[in-house]
Formats: sequence, C-alpha cells, structure tokens
Amino acid sequence: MNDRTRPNRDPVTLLRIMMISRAIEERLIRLYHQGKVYGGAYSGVGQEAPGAAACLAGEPHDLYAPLIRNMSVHVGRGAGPHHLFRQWLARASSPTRGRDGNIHHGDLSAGVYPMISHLGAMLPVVTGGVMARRRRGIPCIGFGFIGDGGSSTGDFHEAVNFAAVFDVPVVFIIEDNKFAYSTPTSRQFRCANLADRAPGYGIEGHRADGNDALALLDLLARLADDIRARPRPVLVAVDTMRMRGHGEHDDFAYAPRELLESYRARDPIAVCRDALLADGRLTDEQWHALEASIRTEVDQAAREVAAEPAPDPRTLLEGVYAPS
Amino acid sequence: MNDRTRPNRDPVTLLRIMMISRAIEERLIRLYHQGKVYGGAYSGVGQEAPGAAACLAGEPHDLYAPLIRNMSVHVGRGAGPHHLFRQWLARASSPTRGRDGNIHHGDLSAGVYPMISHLGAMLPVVTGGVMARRRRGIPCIGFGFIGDGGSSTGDFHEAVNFAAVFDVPVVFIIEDNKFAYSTPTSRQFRCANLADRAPGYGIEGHRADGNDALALLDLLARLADDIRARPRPVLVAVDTMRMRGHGEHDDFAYAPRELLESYRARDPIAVCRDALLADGRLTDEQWHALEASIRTEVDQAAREVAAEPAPDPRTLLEGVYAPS
Amino acid sequence: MPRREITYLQGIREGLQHVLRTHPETVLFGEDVAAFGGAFKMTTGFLDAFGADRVFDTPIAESAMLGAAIGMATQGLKPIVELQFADFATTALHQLLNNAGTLHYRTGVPVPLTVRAPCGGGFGGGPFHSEELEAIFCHMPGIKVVYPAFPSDARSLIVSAVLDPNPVIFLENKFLYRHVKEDVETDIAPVPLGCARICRPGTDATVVTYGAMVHTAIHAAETVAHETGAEVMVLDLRSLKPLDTQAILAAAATGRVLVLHEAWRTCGLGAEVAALIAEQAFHHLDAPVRRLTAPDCPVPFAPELEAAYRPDEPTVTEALLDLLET
Amino acid sequence: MPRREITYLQGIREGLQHVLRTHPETVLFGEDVAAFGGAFKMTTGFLDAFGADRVFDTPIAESAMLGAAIGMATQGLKPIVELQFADFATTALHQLLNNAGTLHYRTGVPVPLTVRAPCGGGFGGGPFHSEELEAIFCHMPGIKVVYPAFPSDARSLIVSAVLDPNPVIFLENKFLYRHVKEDVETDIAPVPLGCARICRPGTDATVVTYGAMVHTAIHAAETVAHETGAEVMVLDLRSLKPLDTQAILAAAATGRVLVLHEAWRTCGLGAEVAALIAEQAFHHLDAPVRRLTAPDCPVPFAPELEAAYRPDEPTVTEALLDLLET
Ligand SMILES: Cc1ncc(C[n+]2csc(CCOP(=O)(O)OP(=O)(O)O)c2C)c(N)n1
Ligand SMILES: Cc1ncc(C[n+]2csc(CCOP(=O)(O)OP(=O)(O)O)c2C)c(N)n1
Ligand SMILES: [Mg+2]
Ligand SMILES: [Mg+2]
Repeated sequence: MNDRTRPNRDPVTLLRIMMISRAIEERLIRLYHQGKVYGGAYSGVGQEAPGAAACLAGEPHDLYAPLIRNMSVHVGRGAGPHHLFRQWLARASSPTRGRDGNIHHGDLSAGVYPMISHLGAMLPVVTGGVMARRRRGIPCIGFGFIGDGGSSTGDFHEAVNFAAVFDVPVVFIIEDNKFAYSTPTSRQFRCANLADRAPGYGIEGHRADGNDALALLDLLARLADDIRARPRPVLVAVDTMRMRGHGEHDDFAYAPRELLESYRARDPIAVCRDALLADGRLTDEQWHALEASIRTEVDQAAREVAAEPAPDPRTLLEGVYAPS
Repeated sequence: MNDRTRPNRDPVTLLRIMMISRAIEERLIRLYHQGKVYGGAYSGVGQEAPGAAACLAGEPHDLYAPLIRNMSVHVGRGAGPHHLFRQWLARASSPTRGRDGNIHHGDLSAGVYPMISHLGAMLPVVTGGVMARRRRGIPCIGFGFIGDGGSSTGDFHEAVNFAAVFDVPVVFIIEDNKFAYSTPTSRQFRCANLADRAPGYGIEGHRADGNDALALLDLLARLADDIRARPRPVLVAVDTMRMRGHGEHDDFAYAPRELLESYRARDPIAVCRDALLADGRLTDEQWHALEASIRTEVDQAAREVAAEPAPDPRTLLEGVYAPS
Repeated sequence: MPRREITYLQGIREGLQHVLRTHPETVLFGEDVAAFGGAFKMTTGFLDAFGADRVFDTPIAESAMLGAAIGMATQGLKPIVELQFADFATTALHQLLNNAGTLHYRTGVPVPLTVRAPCGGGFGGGPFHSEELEAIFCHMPGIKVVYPAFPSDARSLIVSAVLDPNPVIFLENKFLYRHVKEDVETDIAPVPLGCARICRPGTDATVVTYGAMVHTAIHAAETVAHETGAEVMVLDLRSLKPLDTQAILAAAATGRVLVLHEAWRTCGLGAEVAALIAEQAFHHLDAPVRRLTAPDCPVPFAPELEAAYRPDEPTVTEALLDLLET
Repeated sequence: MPRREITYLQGIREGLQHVLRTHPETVLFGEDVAAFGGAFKMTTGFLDAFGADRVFDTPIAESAMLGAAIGMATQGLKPIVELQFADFATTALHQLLNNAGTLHYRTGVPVPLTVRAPCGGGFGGGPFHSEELEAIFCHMPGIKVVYPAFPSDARSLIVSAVLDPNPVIFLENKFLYRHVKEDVETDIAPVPLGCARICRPGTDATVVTYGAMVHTAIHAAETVAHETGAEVMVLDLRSLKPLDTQAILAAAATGRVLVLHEAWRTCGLGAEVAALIAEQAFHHLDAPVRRLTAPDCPVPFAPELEAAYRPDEPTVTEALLDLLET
C-alpha cells in the first residue's frame, strides 16, 4: 500500500531522521546537565518513530503540529541541528530569536506550527491551516500530535470534532506514553484504548505500535494517501513509552523499572535498524557510517551554536505587532 | 427493574410533572408575546420527558444540572409555579432576587444547580457536587443535561472524562433535539448517535426515545439504581425535537415542517397520557381534573406574581461576596 | 454626495460585505452565522452572496473556532470569527492571549484574524450575555481591540480590523445595534486603528469614553451645556488598543476629565486611561481624574437592577456637574 | 518564642498542611499534586499524610478541575485546586469569572474555593510558563485575589484564603519559592485578606507593589537611602482584591508614588492603583504617580531578553531617583 519506491518514503531516511533526532536530544540533555541550558529540558527520546513516520507519510505542502516529544517532526521537515541548538540555547539567530525556549518553535515555511504550551490548543490550529490551504487549492493534509494526557483537554475534543464535521483531512496522533508528567494513564482516561474515541467523532480509529517506525510508516502513509483523496480526519493511538522524566529535572522515580525495560528492549531506532539490516536494506557499514556522520554533524553544530551571540536586549519590543 | 411501587416513581406523577412544566412554559410564552417578559424567553416545550423521568429516577439527595430545556427538572424537584414566574418576571422574591433571568436559576436545597449560559460548564460542577456529597457519606448520584450542540464543547468532554476517571455516578443526558439554535446536528457531530461517545470514555452509552417518558423512567431508574450501587458515569443520548424556536424571538423557519409534525405526533405528554389511559392507570376523569387543576394553579400563580414587587435597585451591590 | 441613514448594525454589516466582496481571502464563520444570519441577523444573506465556502456555521466550540481561525490566518486567509456573545470568549481565552497574541512575536508570522464580539448590556441579557470584557482583551500583548460607537465608524473600522495583519477583537455594542443611526456617505471612509475622535468639542471638561457610553456622554454634555453653559468635550476612543495616547492627553487639557465605561471598574480600561492622564498630563489637571463605571458586580438581569448598574445620562450629568465644580 | 527560617515555598506548604490538618472538609487536587508532590514539590508527602481521598491527581482538564471544585464548594467541601501554572487559567476562565464569581451574587450560595496559581518569571519559563495574570483575575467580580511576597505572609494568607467563603485566587511567585527566606514563629499568625503591609517605612516616596517586586523594591529603596539619604516606603499589597484602599491612600501621603509590577502594563493592577491614587489622593501628590511594569509583550525566554523585560533593582532604583527629583 505504502509506495516505498517514493524517495520520501525511503526506510533508511526514516531511520536517519530518528537517529538525528535522538542525537540532537541526547546532546541537549548533556548540555542541560552541564548547566548550559536556560530553563528546562524536554525530549522525545524513545518516541522518535511517530513523528518520523508522519514526515515520510506526508508531502512538502502538508502541515504538522508537533509537541515536546516530536523532535523528529522538526528534523523530518528539514530543521538541521544548528537550527535546533539555536532554539534550545536561545541564540539571537534561533527560530524564535530567543523569544521562546527549547522545543516551542516551528517553521511555517516547512509546514511546522510552533506549539504553545497549552495542551490541545494546536489541534484546531493545524485543522484550520489545512482548511485554508485546501481552500486555496493545495491538496494539503495535516498531522496533529497529542499525548495521552493532552487527550483529556477540551481542546482535543473540540478540534477532532470540528475536523470531523468539516471533513478536514488531519491525522490526529495520540502518543500514549503511559504518563502525563507523573500521572499514569489510569488517571487520564477509562477507555481501553484511546482509539476508542474515534467512533464518537464518526471517524476511523487505529491502534499502532509506536515503536515500530516501519509499520507506522505503512499505516500513516496509507492513511495519508487515503484522506488526501477522500478528505476526513482519522485518529491513530500509538502505544509507546516516555523513556526519560517529563523534563530533565524530573528523576522519573514514579516509572516502574520493568515497564521502562520492556520498552527499552524495543527502542524504535534499534527496531528499525534491525529490520533493515535483516532484510538487507541497510548494511552494517552503512549503519556505522550513518552513526558517525550524524554524531560529527551534531557535535559540530552544538559547538558552533554555543559560540553564537545571544539576543540583543534592545530587540525586546520588536514584533509584538505585525506592521500594518 | 424499575420499582414502580416506589411512590416517587409513580407514572401519574411523571405525567403531572410534564403537564405542570408545559403549562408554566406555555403561560410564559404567552406573557412574552404580550410584552411582559424582559429579555428573551426560552422553553423546553416538547422536551419535558427526560427531565421529569430523571427526577423520578433520583432520590431527594441527588444533584441535577438542568439547562434551558429542562423546566421539568425544576418542577420535578419541587419548584412551584410561583417560584418559576418570579424568576421569569424577575421579581424581588425570585430565586435569584432578579439578578438572573428566565431559566438561569436553581435551588441547591432541592439539589438543583443554577446554570450558567456557557454550555458544558455545569457538567463538571454537578460531577464535583456528587463527589463531595459522597465523600460526606451521602449516596448521592447526579444528572447532568446537555444538548446536541453543547456536546461539541470542550467542557462536555472534560467533564465526562473526569467523571469516568473518578467513577463518579452521574447520568449524562444528551438531548439531541436536532438543532443547536439554527444549526442542524450535521454541523455539530459526525457520529451516528451521540451515545457512540461513551466507549471513548470507557462508560456505557444508551440510546433512548426522548419523547417516551415511561420508557425513559424505566431506563433512568435502572441506571440510577445501578450506578448508585456501583458508582460510575453513564451516557444517555435521547432522540427528541425542539418544538419551538431557540427562543420566542426566533421564527424557527429553518425547521422542516414534516420533522416538526412527526414529533408533534409523538408529544411526550400525549404519549404518556395515552399509555396510562390505555392500561387503566389513569382515567379520563382524572386526566381532565389534572388538566383543570394545573391550569388554575398556574394561571393564579402568574397573576399573583405579576403583582409582586420588583427588586429594589438599592440591593444592587448586595452579596457580590459572601460575608467572611 | 448622496447620504443615507444606517444603523450601527448596518454599518458593521456593510463593512463586512465590502471586505468580503473585495478580499476573496476573507472567510466568516461562527455559530449560526450562515443560513440563519447570526443571533443578531448581522450576516443575513451572506451565505447566498458569498457561498458556503466562505460563510459557514461551526459546532459550539469556541476554542476550535478561534484555533482554526489562527491556523487559517497563517495560511493566507483573513478569517472573521463571530463569537455569539463576547461573554463566551472566556471559554477559549488561551487561543487569543497565548496563541494568536504571541505568534508574530515568537516567529514573525502575522495573524490577520478578526474576532467579532457582541457585548454590553441594557436589554435584559443578564450576567452571561451582557459582559464588557475589553479590559481583559486590552491586557493581552499582541492583540488589538476596537470598539466603535457610531455607524460610520463601525463600518470603517470593521474593514480596517479585517485588513490589519494582527489579531483584532472587534467589539460590537448590542444596545447600539438598532438604537443608533447616522447619515453616511456611500463610500466607506478609511479610519485607521488607533485613532480616537472628538465627537463633541468642549473646553471646560472632557469625557473619555467609548461604545454605548459615547452617546450617553454626548447627551449628558448637552444637558450640562443647557443647564450651566459649560462645554464638555467628548472623546470617543474607538480603538482601545493601541490607545490613542496623544488624543487622550490633548483632550485632558481641559483640566477636568471623567473616564466613563459600562465595564467593571477594577483594572478596567478606565483605570488605564486615568493612570495615563494622571501620569502624563498631571500638570494640566485642575481636578483629579474621575472614573464613572459599572460597579464590580455581575451584570444583573432585572431592569430595575440593570438600570442601577449601567451608567446612564442622569448619573453622567451629575458626575460632570460635580466635576465642573471641583 | 522559637523562630525558624523557612522559604516562601515552605510557608505555603506549612499553611496548606495546617489547614488540611485542622479542616477535614478541605481537599487538594490538580495535576501531579499527589504522589509526585506537584511540579514545584509543594505538596510532597501530602498524599501519605492526608490520604488519597483528600489529595489527588486529575486529568489535564482545567475546566473540569475548576468546575468540579465549584460543585464541591457548594456541597460542604473547601477545595484547593492547583493550576500547574497560572498561565493555564486562560483555558477555563469561564469557570472562574462566570461560574464561581457569580454564584453567590445570583443565589446566595457561597463558593469557598481556593485556586493556587504559580506565576511570574525570572527563571526561563518563556511565554507560557511565566505570565502574571492578576489584572485579569482582579477584573472579575466576586473573586478575591491574594499574592504574598514573604514566607510568613504566604503561610498565613493561604490559610485565610482557604477559609474564606469566596473563590480566592492565590498567586504564588515561582521565583520567590526558593529565593526568599524568613524567620517565622511556630504559630501561624492570622492575616486577614484585604490588608496591605508597609514592609519598609519611608517618608520621601512610596513604592506600591506586590509579589517578587516587593523584594526588588526593598533593595532599590536601600540603595536609594544609601546614595541619597531619602527614605522610600515600600507597601506590599498582599491582597490584590479587595484592594486595601485605605493603606494605599495613606501610603501616598509621601507625595511621590511609584507603582511597580512584573505584569503587563495596559489595564494592569498598576493602572488601578495609579488611578485610585490620582483620584483620591490627588491633592497630596507632589509628582504624578508613575508606573514601572513589564512592557506589553509576551514574556520572552532568553535570559538577556527576560532580564530586559522584568523590572529589576537598577531600573527601580533609577525610577525612584528620578521620581525623587520631580
Ligand atoms: C492545558 C494545560 N494544562 C497543563 C499543562 C502542564 N503540562 C505540561 S506537559 C503535561 C503532561 C502532558 O502529558 P501528555 O499529554 O501525556 O504528554 P507527554 O508529556 O507524556 O508527551 C502537563 C500537565 C499544560 N501544558 N497545558
Ligand atoms: C460556550 C457557549 N457558546 C455559545 C453559546 C450560545 N448558545 C446558547 S444556546 C446555543 C445552542 C445550544 O444548542 P444545544 O446544545 O443543542 O441545546 P438546545 O438549545 O437545542 O437545547 C448557543 C450556540 C453558549 N451558550 N455557550
Ligand atoms: Mg503522556
Ligand atoms: Mg439542540
């Protein structure tokens, strides 16, 4: 179903996006613990697959609304390590010119909405964005991300229902990573699986293994192609696990060790790599070369960005309003 | 299942509540068109059954959150015509001392929350009320009402999910009356039936005929008894029809005549009366006597209340805060 | 020039028609705005004139409406969202304050979004259909707030609001909808955002106000002129954010200023205007800047209570007479 | 009396423990407040001490949390709700303004509800975790707003807030949580809502402020005293609504007033205080009331920008020196 011959759906690219995403975040975590990051540090380590698969499933003119676990969306839509370190280190040249921190950014020219913290609030935004692009004749679809916890917000409901009523082609991806900060999913919902929400919106619901990037790519590519042709939203609930604390300040003591271990054994990068190695789409040499080149690139970017200038405080009031 | 021998579940009482509710609202509509009502006039004519049945299904210590179509809840929980006319005519003695208008009132001593206009906002309130009463050892359950349109609000979702997570025994009753103001349900949701929302909260969903009060009483009484014993929320989506404009200012031109006629033929009062007459639980004489006494009582109340004093403007600032 | 009398409601309506006609990138949506023409019949006929693609009804979901509008505004459209009543903005303030109000500052992407919000009391709307929340809106960085008092300004300002590249909250006074009329020219005169207007000249005192209270102030000023010969200037702010600081300070040169609004007092816009004058025109003042506002209590329903709640001509007249004597 | 040094965070914590211990009708809930002890570890150990019935985590659903709390408050409980950050109040403002704030006025039923809202910047929280929304809260009828600056006041005022029969928004400055310490007595001194406190005496000028800026003001006043000998009074409002009008007017008797806060300027609480003084203490003023506030822009993230955004000791000192010279 998924046309793997299309260059943008190449499984090695999928792997590479996840690897870059991981490398950047691991580097950021290190910078944080070295005291070099202002504010907090949040990452999506272990959750690279859904965002990466969504990027490969989409087209250049599609729209994405990632959240704090979705570094792979930024990477998959073309943001390089310089861009991302600038943001985390709040350099003058950062995508938000230092006005926002860590993962609160995006690049609308690459179809990526910059998130606000209020959970759920971006889901209607990406929906509206898709409506507008389609109205202008662009066969755009959207990908909206939310957590298990975020699925409890009123905004989640309003957005999915709104998209359903207007047949807006958006893939709503709920990443059930077992916790919302410290709160387990038992305090977040009572349904067996969050895909059970779909019939209540009159839309299809799918469950997926959030750590199997290749299977996710198959599913999301099929859904993307389908809803682009026959516009309507769909809901995909993926089973995954947050592999670190909510942020790096969080010791994560509340996470059962066995649960963590069971998901660590199914690390999405390892799962994808092993599958590709197994069927020969990737060789050991290619894998090592990929790893090395990514590490070099990321390290160099981090070093270079650290030396870049901070924002000039005199720019504080620039751009509160767009010039009329 | 429904223990009809319990005095508070007497079907003639059910009929009577609906009749009083109807008589009061018809009188109010008349007053409005005579220019005697300040502001707007909103009624639940044709939707008396769910509220009346909920009142009979409940116990004195239960909590209710009615909306503008649920006059029968006020009547069923003991508010007499004087009380209701005072509210509509904004007399000094009204339940809100004239501070609020028409149906925006309640009586917490009778377990009825006074609604605010913001749709959905009362659903978490009744949920919290039930949690509090139960914590104090009272085996209370709740009944929360919402329209088809109100089911699109974020508050609806947050409240039902919240109640599900905490196993709070609340019957959430969605009255699908085909319109939200002028907007048909096709612009409100895409699911086949709003009861389809229930699995997404991990709770039971029921569909019911909103114009068959006796069947509704059976269902709600069974659910009420059940969730009181095994606390959890349930969702009941009733099929009904708004029989007048959104308010009396609305000419209702958007409502298809056949649709209206099909529901007029199933007027909840007539349906209930005919069933009771058919199996002898009500005689013709009793019916006529009931009708006459209610008409007399309502007319007299309307006349008396009209003569009562308006609020004293000097009371304007009283009670913005509760005295510490 | 042929002139024609229109109501405040017609003013907004004509401005909307104009901008929908001339700017194909505009869309208008909200609850009951399409076939029904809106709760106040502002948009009757728009569906037929502009099509279901551009004028449509939404589910009752204010956050989805505003969020979707933000999404559209970033993708080449100029959405116009009608809140059925301004009061319901409180269910989705984060979309305005946090999302729309910060996007340009954070990323340089403009959000040309207009939120129409019918507001104000005086017709038995009660606590949830009469609120004046402009102070809350004005407190938000990155948001502009407009509030016309006259049909001509309403017509011009809605056009300016829609064409502005920023999120604009356009407040419409429900009482004025059908109560105020004005002769207007056929062509819509451009009125930029951020400009107040002296709608009654005067040298003895100044009322700084906006919305329905502009008319109350003018009537009171006439009464005062009639009774005492004193001439009171009435300054209609029209735009509440950005405020026309220059016009306010110039108007304060009468030395006696009354700030008037039907919104709540504490942290209301009147506080901002009074603070501004007290700070920057201190040495021109012959008397302390006074505020006349609704009290800090929910908007009551009963006509007797609502009349006591809303500032009216006699109270304004009295306040002016008193101010002129200090 | 044995005294002991506690932080601001400990002050609130001890007040909460006290009121949970002495009032079985209190319950405390919010996101991550139970086992985890809250995002700021305010309630660590509360779950064990008071049980899962009284201290519990909720889904991420601010409107449900606040709505449920209103329901509880009307049924004999005194709920204490923690918003993880004050910024998220904008997703459910209707529950505060329209539901909690109007119930007593409409029906005579009290709503003893406390909403704890960590707020303020200075630690790299960025635009969505640093907001100061007190002006929006203060604008709402029927709501009280408290904002302590010292550990002792924090401890006392949280108790007063919880025991008050009205909805109280209790603002907690995140920067102060661990940055400010104070020696306190074992017993919690009662501090009623609505009372400001002079925390530094002075006769030459006055700073009216609250929250983190109280400390900034005190330091600036010391610098000014050291540099010029002038003595600047610092008035800590503590309760923002109701405002202690009397104390404010009395403090304005120095003739020179600076109103200081880290919230946005337009329609901020500073406008209210300045307007109040300008109206009611006009004849005591030797200079116009000045406001020093954050500018009307989203709270920026980068330390360089945030430092320029938040008023700090040098800016306050400079403003005071300038004020003393006018
Ligand atoms: C409306 C709202 N309330 C509270 C928060 C604070 N908060 C930030 S992240 C978080 C947990 C999110 O959990 P989930 O949605 O499962 O995402 P995850 O972090 O697990 O990816 C909370 C409560 C918020 N951002 N927005
Ligand atoms: C949050 C919110 N938005 C908008 C409104 C305005 N409004 C009042 S009633 C109504 C229609 C309600 O439809 P529905 O929920 O189906 O109830 P019905 O009137 O049909 O009983 C609308 C849009 C409101 N009260 N609350
Ligand atoms: Mg999660
Ligand atoms: Mg309906």
